[in-house]
Amino acid sequence: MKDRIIGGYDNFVLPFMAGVIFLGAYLLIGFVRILYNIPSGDRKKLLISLITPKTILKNIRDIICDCLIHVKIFKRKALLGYMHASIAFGWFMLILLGHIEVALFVPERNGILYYPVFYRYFVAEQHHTIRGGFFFFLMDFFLLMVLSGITLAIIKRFRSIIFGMKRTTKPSLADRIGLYALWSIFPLRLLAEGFTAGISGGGFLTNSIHYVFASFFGNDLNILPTWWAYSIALGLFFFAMPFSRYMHIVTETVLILFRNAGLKVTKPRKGFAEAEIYSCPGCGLCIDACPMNVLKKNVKYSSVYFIRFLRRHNTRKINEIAQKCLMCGKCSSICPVSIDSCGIRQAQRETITNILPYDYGFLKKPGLYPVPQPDCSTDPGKEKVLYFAGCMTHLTPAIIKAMTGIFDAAGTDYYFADENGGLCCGRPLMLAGKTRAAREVIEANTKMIMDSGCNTMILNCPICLKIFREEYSLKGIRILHHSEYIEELIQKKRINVKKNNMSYVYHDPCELGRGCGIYEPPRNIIKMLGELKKAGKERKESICCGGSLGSITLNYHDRNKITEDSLDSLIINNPENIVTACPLCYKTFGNMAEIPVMDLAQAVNKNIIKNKQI
Amino acid sequence: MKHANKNIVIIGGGPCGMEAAYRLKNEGMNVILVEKGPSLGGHLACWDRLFPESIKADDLLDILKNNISDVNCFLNTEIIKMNLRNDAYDIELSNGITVLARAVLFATGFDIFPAEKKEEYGYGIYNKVITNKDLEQYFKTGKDERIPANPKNIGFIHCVGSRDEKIGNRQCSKVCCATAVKQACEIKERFPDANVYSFYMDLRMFGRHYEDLYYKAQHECGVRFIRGRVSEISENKEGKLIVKAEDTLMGKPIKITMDLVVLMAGMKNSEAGIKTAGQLAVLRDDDGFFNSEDSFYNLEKSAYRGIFFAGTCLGPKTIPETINEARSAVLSIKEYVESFAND
Amino acid sequence: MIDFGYTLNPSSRINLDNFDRNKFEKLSKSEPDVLLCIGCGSCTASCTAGKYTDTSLRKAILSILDCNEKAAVDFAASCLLCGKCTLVCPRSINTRNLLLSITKIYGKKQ
Amino acid sequence: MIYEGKKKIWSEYQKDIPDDHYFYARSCIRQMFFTASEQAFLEITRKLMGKDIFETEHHTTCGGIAYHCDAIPQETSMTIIARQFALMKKYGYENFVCSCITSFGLYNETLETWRRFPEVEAKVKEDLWESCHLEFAKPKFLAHTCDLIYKYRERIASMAKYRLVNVKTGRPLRVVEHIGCHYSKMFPSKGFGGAEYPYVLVGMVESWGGEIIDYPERRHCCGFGFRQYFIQSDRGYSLANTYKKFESMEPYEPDMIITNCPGCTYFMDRWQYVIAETQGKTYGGKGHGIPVLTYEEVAGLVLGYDPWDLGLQTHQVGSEPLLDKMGIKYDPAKKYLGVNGKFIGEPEKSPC
Repeated sequence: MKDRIIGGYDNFVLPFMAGVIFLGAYLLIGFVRILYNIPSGDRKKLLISLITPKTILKNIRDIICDCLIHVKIFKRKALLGYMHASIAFGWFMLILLGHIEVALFVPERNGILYYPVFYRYFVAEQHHTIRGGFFFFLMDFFLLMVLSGITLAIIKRFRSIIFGMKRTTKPSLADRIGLYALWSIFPLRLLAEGFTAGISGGGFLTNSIHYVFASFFGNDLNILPTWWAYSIALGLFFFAMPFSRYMHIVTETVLILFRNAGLKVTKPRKGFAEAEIYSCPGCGLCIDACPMNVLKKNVKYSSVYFIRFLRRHNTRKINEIAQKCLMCGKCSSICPVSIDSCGIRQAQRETITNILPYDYGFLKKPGLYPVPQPDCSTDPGKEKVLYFAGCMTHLTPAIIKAMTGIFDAAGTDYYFADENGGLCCGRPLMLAGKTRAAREVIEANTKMIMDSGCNTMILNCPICLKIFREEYSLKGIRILHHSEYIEELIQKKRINVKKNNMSYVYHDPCELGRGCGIYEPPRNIIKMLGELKKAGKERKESICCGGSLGSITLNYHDRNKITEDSLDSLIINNPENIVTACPLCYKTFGNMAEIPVMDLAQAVNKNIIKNKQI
Repeated sequence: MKHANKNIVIIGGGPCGMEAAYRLKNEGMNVILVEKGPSLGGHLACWDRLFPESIKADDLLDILKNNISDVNCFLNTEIIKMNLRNDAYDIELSNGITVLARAVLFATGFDIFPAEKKEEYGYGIYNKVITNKDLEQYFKTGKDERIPANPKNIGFIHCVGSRDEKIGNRQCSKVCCATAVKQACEIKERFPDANVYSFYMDLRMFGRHYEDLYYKAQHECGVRFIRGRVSEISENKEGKLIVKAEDTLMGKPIKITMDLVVLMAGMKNSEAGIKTAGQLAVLRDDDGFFNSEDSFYNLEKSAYRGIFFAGTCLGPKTIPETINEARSAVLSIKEYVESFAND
Repeated sequence: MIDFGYTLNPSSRINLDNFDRNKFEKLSKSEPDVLLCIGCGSCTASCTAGKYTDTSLRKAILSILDCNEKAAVDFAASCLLCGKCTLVCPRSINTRNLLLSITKIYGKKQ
Repeated sequence: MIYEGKKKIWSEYQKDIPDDHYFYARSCIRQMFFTASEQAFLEITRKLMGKDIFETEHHTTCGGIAYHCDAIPQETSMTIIARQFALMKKYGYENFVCSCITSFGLYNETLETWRRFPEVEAKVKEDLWESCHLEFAKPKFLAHTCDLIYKYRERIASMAKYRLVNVKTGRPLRVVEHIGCHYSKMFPSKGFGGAEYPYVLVGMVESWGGEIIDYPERRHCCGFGFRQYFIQSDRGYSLANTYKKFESMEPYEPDMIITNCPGCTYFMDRWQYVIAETQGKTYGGKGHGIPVLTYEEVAGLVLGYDPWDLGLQTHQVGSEPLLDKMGIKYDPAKKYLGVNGKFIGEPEKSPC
């Protein structure tokens, strides 16, 4: 093993070096900018997380799982996962092994950036060295791995359905440059190393190539041009990277650090959001995920394009997309990088709507919200329930009736807070970006709830639930969705339900499932009532009912298409009933479903076993 | 067996009379169609397009006309005398012909309410006030000096001479709402820069696809519907019209300057029809339209044997309804005529 | 000027000649459903905020059409965006965007 | 504007009234504010036309103002009116002519009430007898004094010394005619020309050479409105009404306003001053205001009566510019001299 080229330099490394330096500088500036734009509290959190052993371990695990192995994609579709993992992991190993080789064999060249990359050109190898042979094999193995990934990528471009994707992202110009550069990097490396294998040696792959080509050309004149081409391809790729989706290769690791430090989106285009924006790999998984895309014209509103326009600072488009979204969170939940695009959208909406005039002077009116005087005489440990039905539930009196039926059956001591109409929870305002206004509503509601002296709050509307859990500070009060409360009632035998021979399918409301992480309680309850059938897409992949308050600009006719799509997914296994746990889903489906739709409370109330003593 | 009298006199050569003539002829009757005017078609001939699908009125008219090319039609002819004689009507026509008709069908139709009677709207006094019929003529011919080249504001006033006790017509004319909405769309298509307003009391879009027409007027044509009856119109110095109404949904008076106002004149029973029927002392209701034997099962029959009604002489209705009534009257007439053959 | 103990009462009349068509076209581009209102009042009847204050989408739309932009914003400003009106509207008007658009186009930024 | 269309309407609203032998009832407002107008009517009809117009000092108000202000019930006003009619009968007349539009409207309303509700008529008859011991009667013909002047318009035109023409330019004077609301709005058939385009004043102006202005708010009330005026806190509405009318007629540059109603003459005249004081706005050429005249005053001017004898000095808006236009000679020094050259006082000059 020894340097083949005296001085260890050749002009062909220039394109590569230029690319690397450009990319390095770009990344450095970008990173500093992001750090500058995150709130100082967040910076402190980040610093602490970077020295906390637990988060360090989590960071390493996440980076390996997400950035290299692409575990999430593997889980969805193995072939797609392999495609991503083979390129990412293979390339990573090539770089790592290159560095190891430099460190082992030509330690004096340590720190020269291009050396590990063009190692085969600069270092002549004694073929019989076993150590060298081992690396030759590994290098060729990982190159083959990458090449297999590239081949799959090329196939995916033309037949994405094999990879479980109906639609893929339409690449931008920078994406195309990056894409073609990426496709050509590894075949060129193979060629360059193949041509050089006669001098520098090679493994099973490069050597074979060498033999094949040597019999054709018989000379070494091709060596330098192919190395040039390889270097140019790399340089081009690096130059294209910041402007293309390949930026995520680097940014994603930063995002993982940020996320594990507990950072959240505050501004739509700066700080954490910027890290997210640049971490989008543009894979396009969100296109198929988006419930709106049941209509082809809505594809342009997918998260991947939203992020692309954010990168381009196209405010008009950004606003249009931000306001169209249903905020169902499905794209985020399946995103390989877990980009919180709904958070960015909400932050973007704030820039539009938070400045709009509003007047909630009426919230200050005395006696706005009559509550009973808290009864201090009773045992403080006794359950005192406040039932908050919410705006939507007032349009679905059947749910209210079922809820009160359940409360009565369980002997719950409850107070119906908005029996005669109450305030909105504030979540719709939040979703619309009117956070300032929402805070005023939250304050008024908080006062009412605290005044009531309750210790348990039951909500049957997940929209309310999410904001009560996340934005309200109600110390000492358990905030439960009715599914959780009913499950508890059944477990504690406060109510008994009878099993019938009906079959049910459960629809996960966006705000309950993806929003609050409640998937099991409703299912557990339904299993006690009858047969639970599976939906086509469920749990975190459940399709929004279409009624979502998340979207601002989506019109009724487009919403109907989503409802139809969602219903199709629900009835795929021919259930007899659809059960949901959100008044809005209930109402939306109720208008269009051909089988009975009911809220969980109704399903339970219908099957409650009444106290035999009476 | 007696010689079967199959003479049927149809009074009125509008869509109703024409359709009835065609069907009766097909049933082997000897049809005499009497029309007071110089041509067939009635009001249909004055119309450009028909709601809700905007089909050409002339297309329908052509069909109706072709159907009766071999029917005896007396144009410019009126009924001078009509007497019942031996289960038949002895009818003397103004052209000197006398017919002994087994049955008579009144398809006398309607008159458009004379809009000048609503004096406060100034029809016939202000230059820029026209009626629905005038507008149809304009659509048909493209000519009307009263319609300016680039109107900025155009107003449609519903219920002119309908639902108005003051003017003696309490009934709803039924078709004007849909006509107004149709015409509002059409005029907006002609003058896309104009603001089109529609002043209504109630929008009675009762028929199939009518609501779609209303939807289109709002959504595509941006017609502003104002719930309020126009109280008065005046002319300003430039000859434009100042229209006053109330936006009853807001409870506030409205004033707007219009470049053109279209009055949706309603329907009343035809004066000529009333005159003819007067010879038989046919009963009329408070609303001026003829009384049927009963208004559910025997709508097409009169209280007199051999006298039948169809179409708008029984009250305001649309053309499809009129045509259906014509056909049902034909069935009754046929039954009636055949009842003699069986004697 | 002499104080007679009374003075000319301002007119309450709506003058539709003052209608700002350009602004309205901006609104109908932002939310085309504004054209679909039939003034039935369901929105106002179901309104969560309407229980406490004078919130009314119906009146907001009418106020715009009747050239009273300030009143329109007042009728819309107390909206909580809860979305009940969307569910009850017989014309399926996208009420929330309409309300936001009204405050956006006719209101003053805060 | 299509004149033929109007003519058609006018032809439909022609009422039949005799041109002689009337029982005359005065107007409360006019005998207070425009005394000379009523005198001019009697002069013209009795002396010039030689008609029999009877008047008695026993007749009273019709009660219209109190009735329209809700101060007295309809029964009361009907009994007052029954007494007027009874007087007519008592003095041997069967035709009734009144000088006031409010009265004319109320007489019509009362007659119509009696026609529709005979039991009310019977009750009034009883009340009349009980209270006055007078025999109940209904006039054969009811007319307003303007109806009579309208009937005599052509004869007046034939005797005219002046015409409603600008003598300097030769152009007809532009005249706003204002009809009292209660003349024909309640019962269109009771007025010449109906309610929409009343012809009664138009006919006079046309006969005497003037040109009628048709302005958008011609139908509007003068603003009197009874309660709107009599309750001070509502007076702003009264004023706003008049303002609306003047704003509407202003672009047509009218030379004068002719009215047939006591309240209208009064308010269109006086409110011009209040509008000037409160809004700073004056109408008419050079801010002189638009002269508002009764039809008798106009007839009197045309016939060559002295303007001060016609009482034009009692108007808020000076009539001199109009007199100049018509070429009528007048002595400015005699403006504020009453009967026998007695000084009747002079209005204060406006500080501005």
